[in-house]
Amino acid sequence: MVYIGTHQGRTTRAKVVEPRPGLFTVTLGEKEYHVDFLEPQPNIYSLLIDGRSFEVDVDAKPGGDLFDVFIRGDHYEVEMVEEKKKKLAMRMGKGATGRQDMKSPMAGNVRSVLVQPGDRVAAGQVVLILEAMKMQNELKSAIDGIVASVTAREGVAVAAGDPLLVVEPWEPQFPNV
Amino acid sequence: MVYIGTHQGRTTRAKVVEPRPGLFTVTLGEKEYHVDFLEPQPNIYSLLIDGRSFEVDVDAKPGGDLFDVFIRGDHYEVEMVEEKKKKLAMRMGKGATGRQDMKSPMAGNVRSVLVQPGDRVAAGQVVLILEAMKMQNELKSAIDGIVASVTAREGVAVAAGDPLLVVEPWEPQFPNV
Amino acid sequence: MFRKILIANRGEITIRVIRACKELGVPTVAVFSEADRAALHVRAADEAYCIGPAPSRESYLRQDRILEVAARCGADAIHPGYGFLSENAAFAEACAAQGITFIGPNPRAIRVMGNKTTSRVAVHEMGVPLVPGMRENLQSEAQALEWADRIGFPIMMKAAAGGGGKGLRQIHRREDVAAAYRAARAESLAAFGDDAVYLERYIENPRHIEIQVLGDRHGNLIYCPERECSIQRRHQKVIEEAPSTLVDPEMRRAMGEAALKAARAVDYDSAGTVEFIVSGKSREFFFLEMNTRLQVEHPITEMITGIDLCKEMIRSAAGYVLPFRQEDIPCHGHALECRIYAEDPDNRFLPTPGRIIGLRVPGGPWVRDESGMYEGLDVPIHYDPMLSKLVVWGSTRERMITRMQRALSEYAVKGVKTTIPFHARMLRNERFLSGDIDTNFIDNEFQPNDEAREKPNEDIALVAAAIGAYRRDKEKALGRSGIEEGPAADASAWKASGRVRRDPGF
Amino acid sequence: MFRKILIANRGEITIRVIRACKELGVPTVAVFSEADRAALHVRAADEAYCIGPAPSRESYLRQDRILEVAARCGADAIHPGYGFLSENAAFAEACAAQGITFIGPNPRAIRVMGNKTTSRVAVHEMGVPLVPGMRENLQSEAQALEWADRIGFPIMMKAAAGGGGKGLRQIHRREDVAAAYRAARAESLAAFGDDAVYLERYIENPRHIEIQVLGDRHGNLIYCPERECSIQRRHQKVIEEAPSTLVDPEMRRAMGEAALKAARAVDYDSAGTVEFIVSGKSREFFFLEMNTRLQVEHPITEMITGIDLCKEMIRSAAGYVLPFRQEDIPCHGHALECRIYAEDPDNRFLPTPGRIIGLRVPGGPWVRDESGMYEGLDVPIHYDPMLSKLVVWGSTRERMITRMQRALSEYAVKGVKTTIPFHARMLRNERFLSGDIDTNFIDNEFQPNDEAREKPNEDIALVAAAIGAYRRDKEKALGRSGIEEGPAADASAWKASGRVRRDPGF
Repeated sequence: MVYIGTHQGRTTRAKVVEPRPGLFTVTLGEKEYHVDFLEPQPNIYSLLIDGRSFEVDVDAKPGGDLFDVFIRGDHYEVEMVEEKKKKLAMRMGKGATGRQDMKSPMAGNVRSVLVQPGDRVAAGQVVLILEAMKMQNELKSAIDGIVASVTAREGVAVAAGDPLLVVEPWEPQFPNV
Repeated sequence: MVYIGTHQGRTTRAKVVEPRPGLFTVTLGEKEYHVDFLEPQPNIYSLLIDGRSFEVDVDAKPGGDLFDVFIRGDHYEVEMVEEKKKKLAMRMGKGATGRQDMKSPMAGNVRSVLVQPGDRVAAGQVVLILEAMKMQNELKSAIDGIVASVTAREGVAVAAGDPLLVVEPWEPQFPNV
Repeated sequence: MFRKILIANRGEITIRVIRACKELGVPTVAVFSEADRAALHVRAADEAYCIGPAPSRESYLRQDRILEVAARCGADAIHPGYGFLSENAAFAEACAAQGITFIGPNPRAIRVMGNKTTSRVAVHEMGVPLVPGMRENLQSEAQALEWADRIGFPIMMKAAAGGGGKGLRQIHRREDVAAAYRAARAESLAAFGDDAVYLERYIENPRHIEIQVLGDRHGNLIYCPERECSIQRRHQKVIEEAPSTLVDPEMRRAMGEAALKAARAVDYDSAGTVEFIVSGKSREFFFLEMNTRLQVEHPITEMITGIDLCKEMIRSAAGYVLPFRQEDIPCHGHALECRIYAEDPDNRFLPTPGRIIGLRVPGGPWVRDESGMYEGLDVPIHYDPMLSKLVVWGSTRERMITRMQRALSEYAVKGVKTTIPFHARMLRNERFLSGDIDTNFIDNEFQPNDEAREKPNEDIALVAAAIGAYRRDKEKALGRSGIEEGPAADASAWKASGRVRRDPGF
Repeated sequence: MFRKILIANRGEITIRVIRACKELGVPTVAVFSEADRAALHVRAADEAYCIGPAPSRESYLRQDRILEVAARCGADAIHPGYGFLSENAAFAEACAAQGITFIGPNPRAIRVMGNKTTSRVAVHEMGVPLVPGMRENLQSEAQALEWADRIGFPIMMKAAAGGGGKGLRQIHRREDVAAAYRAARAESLAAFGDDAVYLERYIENPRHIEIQVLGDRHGNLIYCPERECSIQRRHQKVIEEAPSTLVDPEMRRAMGEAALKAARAVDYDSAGTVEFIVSGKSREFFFLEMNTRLQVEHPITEMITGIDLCKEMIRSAAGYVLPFRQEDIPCHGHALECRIYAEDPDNRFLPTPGRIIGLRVPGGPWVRDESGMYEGLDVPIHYDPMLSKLVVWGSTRERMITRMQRALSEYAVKGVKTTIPFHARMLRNERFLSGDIDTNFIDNEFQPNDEAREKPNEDIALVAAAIGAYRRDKEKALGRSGIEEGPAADASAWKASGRVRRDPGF
C-alpha cells in the first residue's frame, strides 16, 4: 500500500509492505526502514528498526486519516492518506475560503462573549472568554474579519469542539487596486 | 432476578433489584444491601453500601456462572446461578462419583509421570511432577484409588487446565461388610 | 489517636491523607461531589458520602454538610487538605464546637495569618523582617530622600494609583532620588490622574523561598530546611526544589529562626509554611505570608528530612508530642517536585479536560508519584487541573535533575495533554540547571510554549502512522467482523509455530 | 563514562540498570530471547537485539551472541545484572579480551568467590570467621571431646553420609559428648551403612545477615549497614530488611570490617555482598559466601544510605573514584523489601504463569516499586517467577512495616495470582513484628499457605457477584448487540440530565 504522509506541512510518500507478519518494510521517500513490529498493549507499538527500539503511541482519530503519534514525550500529528485517495482529493482542489469557524478548544463555561454579529474584529483580538478548571481563557480571532454569527451564549457550558462563533474574512469595500 | 450464590460450600439466596440505574438493592437471605454502584474501570466495581466504600474486582469466568471476586487482597470464588436454573440442576441430581480428573494447575512441562494405568495410589501420593518457571511441582492424588488413564506425556508442555490423568476411587473387592 | 478521620477535600491530597491514616491505622471517610463519584479518593477511603453537586460552593465548601457527615459517621477529626476549607477559621471553630478536632492550627492562627495586614503586624512585632517601605505617600522631595536612606538602595518609586507593574521606577543611587520623585509624580499624574507616589525596597532577582514549620499542642515548634518555589507561571508554582541553590547553612538558620518567630506570634501548633521573598542579589529575605495548612509541595521537604509531615500533622492534632527536636532535623540530599497539570503546553497551556485512557507511572529508585489519576478518569472541569505531583530525590542536585528527567521520560498519560513536555524542557534549560532563577524567569525569559521545537523522531512517527494506516486498511479489507484471517491470525499462527529465530537483528 | 552499555539480562534488574544508565546519560542496549519480544526491557532500552530462543541456555547464557551484539552495536561495557552470566569469570575475561568493560569485579574475585572451598580458604587467611568445625571425620571418643572443646558448645554431631537434615544430633554439654558419639555412630551405621561422623558448631536461631560492599578500581572499598534476609522459603529469600533487628552499631562495625577483609582477599573492586550466618542467640557471625554481583535486595541498602549502588557500580567500572569514604555512609531509618512472585499463595505456591490483564502499582511517600511488569505481559514460564520488588522506607521499623502494609493493600495485579496476600499476612505476624526471626521461621512456624483464613467480606463478594450476574443477564436479554437501551444508556441519560442529588448517603 502506498500512502501520502503529511507532518507540519511537509508531505512524504510512504510505501508499506509486510513481507512476514510482524515485519514491515516502510519506504519513506528514498529511505527504507525495516521494522520489527509488535503491539504489546492496545495502540502502543514496539518498533525495532535496525536495532533501535522505539515505543510509539499511535491513536487513529476516529473516522479520519489523522494519527496522533507520541514518541519519547513528543507529539506528532500525522496525516496518512492512501495515495489514490489523496490524488483524487487534490484534483477536486478545494481552496481555503478563509472563513473561520471558531470551536471551543476545551470543555468549559462561556464566561463572556465580547462581540456580536456584524462586529469588525482584528486578528489577535479577544472575542470570547471561556472558563474551565478555575481559569479564564481568552479566545482570539485568527484573522481580520467580520463576525458572521455567534452560537455561544454567556453562562452556558460547552464541550470541546462545540461551535462558538464564525468570523468571515473582511473584504475591503474599495480595494486598493 | 433471584440467584443462588455459593461460596466455600455455603449457599445463599440473592435477590437483585435495580430501582434506579446505578442503584441496586441486593437481598442476601434476610439481609438487605442498598448499593450505589459504579464501574469506573472495566470489571472494577466501586460499591458504596451504607457509606462504606468497597473497590471490588469482579471477573466472570467465560461461559459459566463462576465469578472471581477480589476485595482488599482477598480472593473469593463465587458461583451465582439463577434460581430456576439451579433448581432444575438440583432436580437432575448429579451425585459425586468420586472420579478425579487431574488437570494441570498451571502451564509448564511434564517432567515425570510416576504412575501408569492400573496402579493403586494413596491419597497424597505424588503421581506427576510438573516443571514451570525453573521449579518442580509435585502433583498428588486427592483420593485413594486406581489410575484409570494417563494423558500427560513426559517432556511435553501443558497449559493450565489440560487433563493429565484420571484416578478412579478404589473399590475394595471384598468390602468389610 | 483518632477513631476516624474525615478528609474534607478531593484529588491527590486526599489520597495522601488517606495513605497517612492507613499507616496510622485510622479509618478514613471521604466526601465527594456528584462529579467525583468515580474519583480515586472515593474508592480508597473506608467510607464515602456524597455532599452535593459539582461546584465547590455546593459541595466541598459546604461546612454544614461536611459536619453533618462527620457527626453521623462518628468521625472525631477532620483533615482539610489544602484549598477549600483548609484556611477557614470559622470552619475550624465550627469543628471545635461540634467536638471534632480540626487537623490544623488553632483558629486564631488561621485568622491572623489569613489577613495581609494583621499577619504583617503580628510577625513584625516578633522582629521578622518585612519588605522595607512606606505605609503612606510621599509629601516632599526632602521626605523622599529621608525615606530612601531609611529603606536602603535599590528602591522602587511606586504610583499609589498604579498597579499591574505600571508606574514603577527603580532608583539605585541617592543622587537620583530627587529627579525620580519629580518625574514619577508627573508621570503618575499623566497616567492615572493622581500624583501620589511612595517608596519601597526594590527586590532584585526576587526568589520565592519558604520554610516549613511543624508544631505540636505542647508548645514545641521546629523548622525544616527551605523550599525554593521561584519557578512560577501566572503566579502559580510549577516546580519546587529543596534545598534552595541560594541558601547556605547560616542563611538557612536565619530564615528558620525568622519562620519560628512568625509562627510563635500566633502560637502555631500544626504544620504550616512561612513564605519569604528573597533578593537573589543581596540574599536578604522578607516575610510575605504564612500558609496555615499542609502545602502542595510538602513532599520535597519530606524527602530531604525523612519526616512524614502529613503523619506528624495528624499526630500533633491528636495531642502527641513532636518526636524530634530542632537539632534532629537533617538536610540530606536534594528533592524536586514537578506539578503535572492537564494543560496543553503546545497550545498556550489551555486546560485539557478529557478522559485518561492510558497511564504509566514512573518508578524505580527515589521516584515518588503523588497522584489522584487512574485509567478511565474523566478529568472534571470544575476543579484545579493538577493531576499529579512527580517528586524525586537525589544525593546531589545534578543527580536529582537527571533522575527527574528520567522519571518524566517514563511518565505516560494518554487521553489528555499534560505539562510533562514543559517540565522536560525546563529541566534542560541552562539557567535552571545553574540554579540562577527568580520568580520572573518563566514570564520574562523562558518560552513555556514551544510548538516549533525540534522533534527528532519525525521519520519514526511517519513510519508508525504508515503501519497504523496499513493495518487499519488491511483489517477493513478483511471485513473487520472478526473473521480472524488477517494479520492477527497470521501473527498468532507465527507465534504458535515458534517464532522464527532471527540473527541478532542486524 | 561509557559510550554505550549492553545489559545482558531481562526482567526488573534490566529496567533498574537502564534507569541508572539514563540518569548517567549513557545509551543502553537490551538483548532478548524470542519469548521476551514484548518485555518492558526491550521497549525501555535505546536498542534491542534478539539473541535466541526462549531457554536461557540458548539466549541469555549465550556469551558468543551477546559479545557479537556488543561488538556490532559499539557497546563498550556490559552489565550482567544478577543470575545468568553475572558470576561467570570466563565471561568477564571474554569481555576484557574483546576490549569491553565487564561491569563487575575482576575475574579472579569472581573465580575465587565462586567456589566454596577457595573462597573459605581465601577469607580465612584474612581472619574472617568460618563456622567452626572439623574438615575430616572423628576417629575416637577422645578426639570427639578434644574437638568439642576446640569448637565450643553447642555443637552438632553430623553423619558424614547424612544429608537433608538427617543424622544430626545437637550436643549442649561436655558430659554428653561421649554418649552422643557412640549413639550417633550406631544410628548412622543403621541408617546409612556408614558410621563416620564429625563435629561442627551448632548455630542456634540461624539468621542470614549480609554486608554490601562497594569498591572502585583504585583500591577504595567501603561497606554499608547490613541487610537481614532470614525470611526464606525453600532457601529463597522472600522478605529482606535493613538494618537487622539483631545488630547494634558495634556488631555492625565488626561485620563490616570482616566483610572488607573478605573483599580485600580478592582485591574486590565493584559492588558485592558478603553473606554471613549469624547465631540469633550468641550473635556470633560466620562467613557463608560472597556474591560478586549486584544483589536482588540492593534497594533496601540504597534506601537507608542514600547511595545509588547500581549507579556507583557503573561509575566505578568506568574508573571513577568512589565519591564517599567509610565515615560518610549513614544508616538512616529502616527499609523493607517484599518480593512479589507469580505464585498462588492459596495453592502451595505453585507458579501461576498467565497474562497480566490489570495492574495498579502503589505510590506515595517512600514507596518504591522495582518491576518489569506491564498490562498485557504474558508471564513467561521459562524464567524466574519474580514479577516485582516492593520496597519501602520508614523512619522507624514500626513505620516501615505499617507503610509496607499500606503499599501492599494498594498493589493490584490482575490475571495471575501473586504472593501479595502472603506478604500481607507475614506483616501481621507477631514474631515478625517483634523482629525475632530466623531462617527456619517460614518452614517451621509460619504457615505460608492459608486457604482457610478468614475472609471478612464474604457478603460483599456475594453482593458484587450478584450484581455482576444481574448486569450480564440483563445485557444478554437486551441482545448484547449494542442496542443501547439497557443500563448503560439509562446511566448515561441519568448522567447527562445531571445526577440526582442525594442526601449525604445515609
